[in-house]
This record gives sequence, C-alpha cells and structure tokens, in this order.
Amino acid sequence: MLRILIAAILLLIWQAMAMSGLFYQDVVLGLPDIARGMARLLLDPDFYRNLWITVAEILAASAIGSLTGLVCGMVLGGSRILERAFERYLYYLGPTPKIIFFPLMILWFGVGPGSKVALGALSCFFPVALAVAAGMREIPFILKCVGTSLRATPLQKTLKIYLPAMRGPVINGLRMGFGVAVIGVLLAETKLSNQGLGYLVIQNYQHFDMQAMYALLIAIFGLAVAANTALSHWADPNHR
Amino acid sequence: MPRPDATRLRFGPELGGLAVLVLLLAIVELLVRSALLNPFLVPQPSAVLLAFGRIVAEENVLHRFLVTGSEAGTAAVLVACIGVPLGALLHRAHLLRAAIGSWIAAVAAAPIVLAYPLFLVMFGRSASTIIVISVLSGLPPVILMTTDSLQSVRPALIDVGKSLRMNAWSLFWKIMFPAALPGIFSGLRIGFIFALINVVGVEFLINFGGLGPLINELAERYDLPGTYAAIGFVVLVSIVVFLILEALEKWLRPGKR
Amino acid sequence: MNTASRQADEAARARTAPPILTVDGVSRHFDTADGRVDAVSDISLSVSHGEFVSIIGPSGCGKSTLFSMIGGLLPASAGAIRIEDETIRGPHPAIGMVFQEDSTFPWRTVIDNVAFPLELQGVARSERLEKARHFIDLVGLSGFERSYPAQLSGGMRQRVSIARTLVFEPKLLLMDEPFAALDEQTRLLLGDKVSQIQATLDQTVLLITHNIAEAVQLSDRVMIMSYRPGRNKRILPIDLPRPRTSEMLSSDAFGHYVARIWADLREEAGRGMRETEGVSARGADHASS
Amino acid sequence: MNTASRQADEAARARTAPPILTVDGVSRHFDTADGRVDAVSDISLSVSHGEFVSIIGPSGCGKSTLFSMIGGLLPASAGAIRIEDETIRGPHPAIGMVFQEDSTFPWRTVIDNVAFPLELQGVARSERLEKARHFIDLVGLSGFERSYPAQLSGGMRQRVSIARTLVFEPKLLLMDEPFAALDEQTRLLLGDKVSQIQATLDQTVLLITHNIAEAVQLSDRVMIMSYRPGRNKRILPIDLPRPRTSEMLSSDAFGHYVARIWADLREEAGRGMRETEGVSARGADHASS
Amino acid sequence: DDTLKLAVGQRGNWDTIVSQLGQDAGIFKKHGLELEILYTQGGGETLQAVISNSVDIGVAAGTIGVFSAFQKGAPIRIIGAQATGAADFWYVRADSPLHSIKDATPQTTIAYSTNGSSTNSVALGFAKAYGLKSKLVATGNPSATFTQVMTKQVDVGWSSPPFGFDALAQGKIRIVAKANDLDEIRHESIRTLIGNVNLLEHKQDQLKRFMAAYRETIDWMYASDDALKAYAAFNKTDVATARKVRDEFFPKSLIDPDKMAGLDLLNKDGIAFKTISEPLTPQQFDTLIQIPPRQ
Ligand SMILES: Nc1ncnc2c1ncn2[C@@H]1O[C@H](COP(=O)(O)OP(=O)(O)OP(=O)(O)O)[C@@H](O)[C@H]1O
Ligand SMILES: Nc1ncnc2c1ncn2[C@@H]1O[C@H](COP(=O)(O)OP(=O)(O)OP(=O)(O)O)[C@@H](O)[C@H]1O
Ligand SMILES: [Mg+2]
Ligand SMILES: [Mg+2]
Repeated sequence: MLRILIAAILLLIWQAMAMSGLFYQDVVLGLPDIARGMARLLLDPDFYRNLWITVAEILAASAIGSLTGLVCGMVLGGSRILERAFERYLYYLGPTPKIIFFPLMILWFGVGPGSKVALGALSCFFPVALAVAAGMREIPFILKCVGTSLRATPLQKTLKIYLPAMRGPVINGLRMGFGVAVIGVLLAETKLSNQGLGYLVIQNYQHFDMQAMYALLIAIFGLAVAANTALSHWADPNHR
Repeated sequence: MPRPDATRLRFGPELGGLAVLVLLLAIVELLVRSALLNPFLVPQPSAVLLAFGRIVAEENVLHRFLVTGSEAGTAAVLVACIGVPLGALLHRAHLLRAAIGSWIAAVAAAPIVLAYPLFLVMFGRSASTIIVISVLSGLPPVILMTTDSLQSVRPALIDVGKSLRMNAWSLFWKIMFPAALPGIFSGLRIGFIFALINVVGVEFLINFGGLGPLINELAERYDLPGTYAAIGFVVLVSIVVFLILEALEKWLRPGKR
Repeated sequence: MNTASRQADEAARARTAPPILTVDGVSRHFDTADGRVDAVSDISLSVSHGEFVSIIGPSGCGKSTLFSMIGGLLPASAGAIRIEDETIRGPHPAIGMVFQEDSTFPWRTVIDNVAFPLELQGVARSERLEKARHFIDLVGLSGFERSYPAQLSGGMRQRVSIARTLVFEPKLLLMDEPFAALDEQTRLLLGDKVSQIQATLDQTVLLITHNIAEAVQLSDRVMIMSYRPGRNKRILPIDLPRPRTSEMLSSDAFGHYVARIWADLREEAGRGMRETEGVSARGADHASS
Repeated sequence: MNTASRQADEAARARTAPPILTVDGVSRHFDTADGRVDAVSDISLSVSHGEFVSIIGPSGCGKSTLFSMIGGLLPASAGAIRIEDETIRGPHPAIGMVFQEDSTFPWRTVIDNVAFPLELQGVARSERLEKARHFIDLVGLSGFERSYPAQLSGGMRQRVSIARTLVFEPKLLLMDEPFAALDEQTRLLLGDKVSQIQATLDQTVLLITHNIAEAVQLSDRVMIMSYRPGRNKRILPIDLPRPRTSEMLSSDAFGHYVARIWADLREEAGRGMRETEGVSARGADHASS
Repeated sequence: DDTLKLAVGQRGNWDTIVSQLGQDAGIFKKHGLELEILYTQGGGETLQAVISNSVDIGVAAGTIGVFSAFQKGAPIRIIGAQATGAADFWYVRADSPLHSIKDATPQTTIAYSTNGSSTNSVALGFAKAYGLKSKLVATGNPSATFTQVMTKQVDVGWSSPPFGFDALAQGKIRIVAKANDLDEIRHESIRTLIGNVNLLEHKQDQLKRFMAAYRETIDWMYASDDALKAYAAFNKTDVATARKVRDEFFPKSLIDPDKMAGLDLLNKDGIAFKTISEPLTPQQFDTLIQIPPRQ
C-alpha cells in the first residue's frame, strides 16, 4: 500500500519536473509521452527480434563467464598458495571496466555476437571467481574433513560438499556476474553491431527519439530486475 | 581441527605468482615477435612498458590520472556518505524498509549505465554525468549491506548496551555502528568497485574526462602499446582505490584479524 | 558447623540483611507462531547482600529468560522484581550483567572494553584506565591490555566481560552461564577466581549455570529449576566451608551435594530431552544455542 | 570382582585379542610464524578389539591433533600408526570419525546426512535409506528423518553425526569431544546411549574428551595427556561393572576415579592456563576454537 | 551471391548510407553481392574491425587514423575516398547574439566531437581562418552536442545532416557556419573507404564489383527522387528534408570515391594531431591508396 503511494508520488514528481520547464523538455518527457513510447515499443516486432538476440547473448555470456569463474574460484579458494599467488590480480582487474577491452574482443572474436558474448563473459568472470573463492574459504573446514575421512574422490567432494556448502555465496556471485554480463553485452552492442537492444538504444539516441529511448530503457530495466529477482528467489535457502 | 600449516612460506606464493605473470608476458612477447600472435592486434609487452614512459611524457597522463582519480574519489565519497546513512535510516525506519527495500535491490540489478545517453542529456557531457551514474550504480550494495549488517549485530552486544542503560543515540554510535562496520565495509568494497567500473566506463563511452578518452584517442590513433599502457593506468586507479579502502578499513577496524 | 545450625545462621542473616533482590511470583510467556510458550512460571527468590546464589536447570528451562527479566531487558508477564524495594522497569544501575555468549567488543582493546562502562559515565580518561587496569589485573589478564578480543582465547574473553562488568562496581552481579563455552578444567579454575573476587569485593552474585560441580563449588544456595515452564523445584543451601577451591571437587561432602542436585536434575533433563525432540524448529534451535 | 583380578583379566584379554589400533611413538609439530609448536610428543597406545578407550587432557594438549593423525587427515612428524598391522598413510576405511564441531551437512535432511557415506560408496538408494533409517532409530531420532539440521538441537545434530559414522560400520570409532557443545545433563544422557550402542554393535571406540565424568562413565581405560607438548601421562584402567548408567555418577567408586584423574589433570590444566596467557594471538586463538 | 561485411560509422548520414541504399535498391545484388552492414560508433572501431579482418570493408574511417595504422604496418589499404570535404555545420540557439561564426568572441565556446576528429580540424580551421580566440570544447556526437547547446552549456554546436534539421525548421536553432566554407576542408578527403589486405589479395573481383555498385548507387542517388524517398524512410523524416540535405550539404563531389584529395594537408593534420610521427612519402601513398579504377 505504502509502496503504491510512494510510487505514485515519485511519478508525480517526475511529471511536475517535466512540466516545470526547469529541465529541457525534450529530454525530461512527461508521463503520457513515455506511455506512448512504451506502447509503440511493445507493438514493434523489431523490438522482440532484437530482444531475443540480446537475451541469447547474455545467456551465453553468463554461462561461459560463470563456469570459468566457478572453476577458477574453486581452484583459488581451495589452495592458500594459489590464493596468495594470484588472487590479488583478480582484485586489481575486478574494478577495471571491461568495456575498455572491447576493441580487443573485436579483434579476437569478430564483429558478430562473438565479441559481445566475450565481453559479457569477461565481465561476468570476475565477480563469480571472487565470490566463489571467498565462499570456498568459508566452507567450514570440518565439512571438508568429513569428506576426506570418508575418502570421497575430488569430484565427489566438489559435487556433494563444496558446491552445496557454498550455495549462498555462489548464487550471490552468479547474480552479480549476471548483472555485469548484462551490462557488458549491452554496452558492447552500443559500440559495434547491427542488432540487439544496445544497438536499438544507441540508434534511438542518435535520432534523439527520447520517447523510444525511455521506453527501451524501462523495458530493459524491467527485464533485468525480473531476472535478478528470479535468481535471488532461487538463492533463498528457505526455498529449496 | 588442526589444519596442515602453510605459514612456513613467507613470500613464496606472492613471488611465485609474480613470476608466473612475468613468464606469461614473456611468452606473449615471444609469440608476438614470432608473429604467431597477430602483432597488429596484440602489442609486444616490452613496447607497452616503453609506452608507459611515453604517454606519461606526451599525453599528460598524470593529469588525466588525477582527473579520473578525483572523479572516482568523489564518487566513492558520495557513495559512502549517502549510502551508509541511507542504510542506517532504512534500518531504523521499518516501514520505509518494507516499502522500498526490495526496490533498492531491484535498482542494483538495473544496468543504469545503459541510460548514459539520458544522463548525458540531463547533466551534459561533464564530470557530473560520470559521477551521478557511478554513484547510482555504487549505492545499492552499500545501502543494502549497511541495513543488513546493522540488522544482524549480535543481540548480546546490544544487550550489553541496554544493560548499561545507554540511550538510542550512543547505543548506535558506540555499539551498533562499530559492530556493523565489517559488513558495511564489504558493502563499500562492492559499491566502490561498481562506482569505479562506471567512472572509467562512462568516460570511455562519452569520451570525456581523464583516462577513458585517452584510451579512445590512442586506439583511434592506432597506438596499440599506448592504448595498453593507458589501460594499465586504469588498473592502477583500481589498485589505488583498493589499497586506500584496505588502509581505511585497517584504521577503522583495529581489531580485525 | 552442622547443617541445622548453618541453616539457622542463614535464616538469621536473611532477617538482618534486607534482601538486595526480590523476585516475587514472576512468570513470562512468549507468543510464537506455534502458540504460547510458558518459559518461566511463578518464580520467587530473594537474595541478600553478599550472598552467592546459583540457578541451575536443564537447557531451555527458562534460565536466560529469568536473567533478562532481572536485568530489566525483558518485562515480566506477571509478578514483580525489586532491587532494595524499588520495582524495576528497565535496566537498573545497581545490576551488572555478564552474558552467556561472548559479548566483548571486537573493535576495542581489552582495556578499552573494560573501561567502556566508565566511559559512558563520563569518568575522566586517566581515572577510568587506571580502574580498568585494576580489574584486568583482578581477573588475571595483566599484560593483555592492548590485545584485541580476537587475539584471546574464549576463556580470556569471558574474563574480559567479567572485568567490564565489575569495573562499575554493581551491587548485584548477574551472570548467565559465563563459562559455558569453556572446557571443564579452565572452567573450574575460573570459578576459583570468581570466588576469590567475590570474597574480595564482598559482592552479591546470582549465577546461572547448568554445571552441577560449578554450582556447588561456588554457591551459598542453589536454586534448581524444573523443565519448561521453569518453576522453582528446590532451593538447596550448600553448607561447605569457605574459601572453596577446586580441590574440594573430590571430597565426599561435595559428592553428596552433586548427587543430590543430580537426582533432581536427571528427572528434568530426561523430561527436557524427550520433549525437545518434539518441539518445533524454532524452539529446538533456541534451546541449542 | 576385585581390582587385581580385573586387571589380570584385562591383561589376558589384551594378550589374546590382537590390537586393532597401534599408535607407536607418534609426534607432531607445527611450524608457525612464531616458531615451532610441539603439539604431540612421543605417544604410544594400543587398543584391542571391543575396547572403549578415552583420552583426556586439558585444552590445547594435542588431543585433536592426535585424533587427526589416527584418522589419517594429518601426517605424523615421527612414529607410526597401524590398523591391524597396516601402517596408515591417509584415511583408512576401517575408521569412522565423529568430529568435535557440528559436522552435519546443513543442506541435507537427517536421513540424507546419515546415508551420505553409503552414497559415496555407490550403495543403491533403497538399500542405503533402509540402513540409514536403522541407525537413525538406534540414536533415537526416528521421526526426524526429513528434518534439516537447522531444525534440530545441538544434541540431536551430534546424534546425526554419530549415526552417519556408524552407518558404514567402521571397525574403529574415533570421537573427538562429540558432546562438548552440549550441556552437562544432555551430555550424560547421550553418553548412556553411546554406551548402549557400543555394547550392541560390539564396537571398538576411541573417545577424546575433557570431561572427567564422561571418561570414567564410558571407558575401559583412560589415557591422561599432559599439557603441550601432549605426552602420555598415565593410562588408567576403569574397573567398574558394566552396563554403567548415569546413576553411578554419585557412587563412591566413581568418585574415586574422578578424584584420581582430577588430581592428574589439575596440574596440567593449571600449567596450560598459565601458559595460554603467554602465548601469541595465533596459538590462543586456535586453542579457543 | 558473395557476401561482404561492412563496418559503417555514423548510421544514416547521406554519405555513410550509400551502401545501405544501394543494397535496398538491389544495386549490389545486381553485381552479385550481398552486404552485411554493422554500425560502429566511430572511426577507431571501424579501423579495428578492418585490421582484424572481421569485416572486409570499413566505411568512413578517419583518414589520418588510417595513415597512422598504415605507417605502423597494419594490413589495410584505402579503396576509395568516402568524404572529400564535410557536410558538418555549426549552429547556435535562435536567441543567440551570434549571426556568423566570425562574430565569436573569446568568451564563446565552440563545439567539436572528439580530439583528432575531422570536426576538430574544422573547428581549428575556423579559428585560424577568422582569427578567433574562442574556446574549443569536445562535446561528442550531434545529439549530445544539441542538448548542450539547448541547455546553454556551449554556445556554438556542431551537427551532421540530417540531425538538427527539424529544430532548424522549427526555428529553434540557426546555422552559423559550414565545414565546406573552409577551402582546405573542401579539398581534403577526410574520411575513406578501407579494406583489409586480404580483401585486395584474395577477393579482388568482389572488391571491383563492390566499387562498381558503390559508384552506381551514388549516380542513382543524385539522379532521381527515389533515393530521397528511401533516405527519408530510413531516417524517419520527409522527402523535403532529404532534398535539403542532398542539395544544400552534399554536392556529389563530396562523396565521390575516385580520388583522394589533399594528401599534403592530411599529412600536416596527422602530425599536428600526433597520429603520425612523420609525413607519409609518395611511395607509401602508392602502396596505401589502391582505388579500383572505374570500368
Ligand atoms: N523470544 C522468544 N520467543 C519465543 N520463545 C522463546 C523466546 N525466548 C525464549 N523462548 C523459549 O523459552 C524457553 C526458555 O528459554 P531460555 O533461553 O530462557 O532457556 P535457558 O534455560 O536459558 O536455556 P539454555 O540453558 O539453553 O541457555 C525455551 O523453550 C525457548 O524456546
Ligand atoms: N595448524 C596448526 N598450526 C599451528 N599450531 C597448531 C595447528 N593445529 C594445532 N596447533 C597447536 O597444537 C596444539 C594442540 O592443538 P589441538 O587442537 O590438538 O588441542 P586439543 O587438545 O584438541 O584442544 P581442545 O581441547 O581445545 O580441542 C595447540 O597448542 C594448537 O595451538
Ligand atoms: Mg540460556
Ligand atoms: Mg580439540
């Protein structure tokens, strides 16, 4: 109830801002304009075509980035020596915006979806690897001992002890990884492409079609939030 | 449970890691020299090393480094100064938390940086655009972790305060806040990472500011070693922020193990 | 001194020394999702100045609940608690509490932990450090003033908590299983220490425990609680000479008291264990913590 | 049966039954940043089939270190450990370990926890569930098969651990302070249960503890360890009739053994406590965990 | 049909749309070519895409950037001029006191896109030609610039047709200068068509057909109104605007691919912007510039 009220107030403030003329009115659009843009977008088959492309790229990027991050994180987290040798480099590269590597990605993976997936995967890798490495270290030592004393094979330990024991941190890492993979893919699309939602955004911007741009951004935010909510729902330990 | 000991190795692993890094670079150098790696795509690491000196001398990198650094610093300070109080507020105001807690989690998931054209038209091609986007991306984790860690302060510590008849204000400052600091710092670390990614990322995208545009410009000029050297400076910004945060944490959390 | 004369003596003392703490028909229940839990039911007890009273009972019998109510952290559902005729409605300045869990502040050094209550009272820095140092010495931690809790063992941390409570010289010291996390030997040696301190400071102590030997070793009287709802099953005066040391553990008289309390408790513990197996997740969780 | 004849009997038994476990001059040290720590020094012990042996010693004396070495989780610095003539170099299939800390898998239900070792061995699902159910019943947890550890009390979780170890029928059961986290009453009642199970399954048990009553209550022999470096201070045969119940706790014979062990331990614990106060953060930290 | 991949900077400009319109009109198809067009956000990416051989042809790569890459040995060649002279124009808000860029004072701020870009040369050119002391500021692409002008962050903005034409029509802005006002710009091939060496060596035939179709498309674009309609539809504007773009801003010579003009000037610019360390020699130009001749 309160939530609806706050939402309504926020929308009203926006509308007031749009009408006040304090902001350049071609940029801060009123609500009716945004609604119109939304309707136009949702009826446009082009939107759905580009949407699926982007979704496929994001899924591929998250899958590759998460898997490599998972393996790397487990190796780093499983050995104090490797951790001390290499983890700092992950921490240093983690906050480096991956978009600056996009030129390299074009060089290596071409101009098609390959380079977008690569950039997304690269973005996704770091948070997953760091979270898994930390999670690995937080597995109670005792649980590893149980596995060793029962002479579990490394594969058995990984599947039956490490992964379930790290469920929380791993899923949190995957969530963060997914979030940055989305950003990576979309930004790559704005840079060099002829399809995908990132491409649509930049086209609308270059045409100064603010209506369409708002609509697109709202759609993208909505989808990202929905995907993230689904992931966190899955992470909730009460929801097995 | 007694664990096998690894403390014997004082700096062995660190040196080993460095050695592996150097070795990798040497291999890349060889591959590029022998043209097994396309030399037009990957510069020789040695050339990149030399380019560091060159871009410092010719491209005013130190100034650009400071520009990016101060943007990152401003964003970080804002993230901390807005995020932590907001998190605390959310912790205290249960109603507000119920109402907008999940929204903040949602904002955390939204790729705000994609709206950069929008911010560009609102705030112009200026440092404020860069800082606003960075702050917005860095805030959610800080707010959420602050609320969370205040929420999960051990009840025994709060009971101590109550039994000593502390008022709400000093209970917060002397017990809740210091007890929540470890959690707040993990939030800050994530928040700063996001903010930093966005600072340089947006600089790069809108071609404005310090190091971001330099990377663009050098790439445009097809100065590959220079481009990589500039990326090296960006990594340096990350390292500096990371180290500052660590020092800050050491200072604020003296009892930390 | 035989038991009868000792009891007479006790009674005389109770008459002359007015009780510092009176628990008068106190009950407490919790309303949970699974229904109402009666944690403490109609407990009465009075403690005179200088006395050492222990409360013993099986896990989940309501000891901590009673402790919180006396400490003023939790209101009673029925009955009243008085400190020297003053009914308490919140934390009372005459009471010092030592908690079951580790409650040292990890961000403060030992000396800053101990000086904390004085800091709140606005005592000048030099004075409060001096006082803190005195109590750190008393609990045997001299030399560790500048250490952080993370650098200490569990037993040492509990001693810091005790010093922090002693430092503001509360008239009544409440302790909730302060040694539960420690191993038996350390626990008994710490018990010796608390006994000495109590004698030195002429302190009134209410100790909650589930360790029989500890209760017998330290107390003038032991109150045995029944399993949930926690009631007063028996109050047993311990008629052993003081000072008591851990050597006494192997004496026959000591064994007599242990056996006596054990007989009472076995019944309750057995009841508790059987019942715990039937309780909901929440209750069981709590009982185990 | 008097003490002398009982001891003769013991000796005869040791001659006839070959030892299932032989610990032969085992030592272990750790290299830490602050220098070398000798945790265990030159320990020898042999345990015959069907015997119940306890190891008791003050905190930090190296009990868990010895436990890990026998379990094959930690190599010895010197000496050898043999299971029926086979020198161990890693976890041995004949050994089942129950750990000091809670080691149940929080993401598995009770029955899946208990069936875990069988799952690793590739036993068919229906068979392993049936077996798991049997051992859950044995430790008195029937009805909780589908609960998660978070929904159980500490004592119940330890029983899950025990069932999980019993399920693959190890010849030698190693237990490291399995009841340390529990309150005294629950602990003694669980001890009764372990005693029953051992009799039923004719199991060999090596129990590590620092609880004197527990050691006396359960063991055929008690090995008392000295404070660091942990050495074998004494091996004491417990000549009490079986089955032993918690009632015995108040008997005179029982008190005799308790007093005897206590006398040995007091010295060591005192030494340990004084020393702990002097050790570095790291060591103290470890001792408290 | 053979497929060629193109990387194109600046979607929807009259000069960059040639291949798109030709493809839509079936002209490339007629020459047995299928084009796959990717859009980039600038010359840098176009260049990289070509160097890495991920695309065959780059459209609208900044000439001095191409010089630089070539000088460092990158495997690229110029296969045609793309823009000789520029259609970019400079404008002010309608309420501005400026009537021509010549009126600019030292307080006036004049926009260009990014350092080293062609708009940067033009802005510098204005300053030199008219002796202006105004401040030059990098403002990014036309829409970013437009907002900054409208919100008074800069005085004189730049744009590239057709962006801003609706604002012009509504009287929100006024044009104060055109790039082609400057002689040296008018005679300088500031952007090029480039191809990877691989294309020249192994797909000579496709390249020839591409250039033939490209030229044919340009002829068609200036021959009738069909192209104007297609252009208007692509850019979601009207034919009148399209006509204005073509007739007022893009003389046919501007997009003629056959001749690279102003090589000396370009050499000088390259050195001024530090993209090349020394001027390219005539021999180097012979290797670099390999425009397939008209059949
Ligand atoms: N906040 C609460 N809500 C619901 N039930 C509670 C609450 N606090 C305590 N209880 C219940 O009241 C009973 C008594 O709890 P209490 O903590 O006082 O026991 P205790 O004697 O201190 O046990 P232990 O020896 O394990 O510390 C328990 O059954 C517990 O589950
Ligand atoms: N990995 C290690 N590195 C350094 N020192 C260790 C290590 N493991 C154990 N120690 C030291 O060895 C000694 C024996 O430890 P151990 O855990 O075996 O004691 P314990 O008898 O089991 O104690 P507790 O009763 O507290 O469980 C301790 O002083 C401890 O600090
Ligand atoms: Mg309690
Ligand atoms: Mg141990």
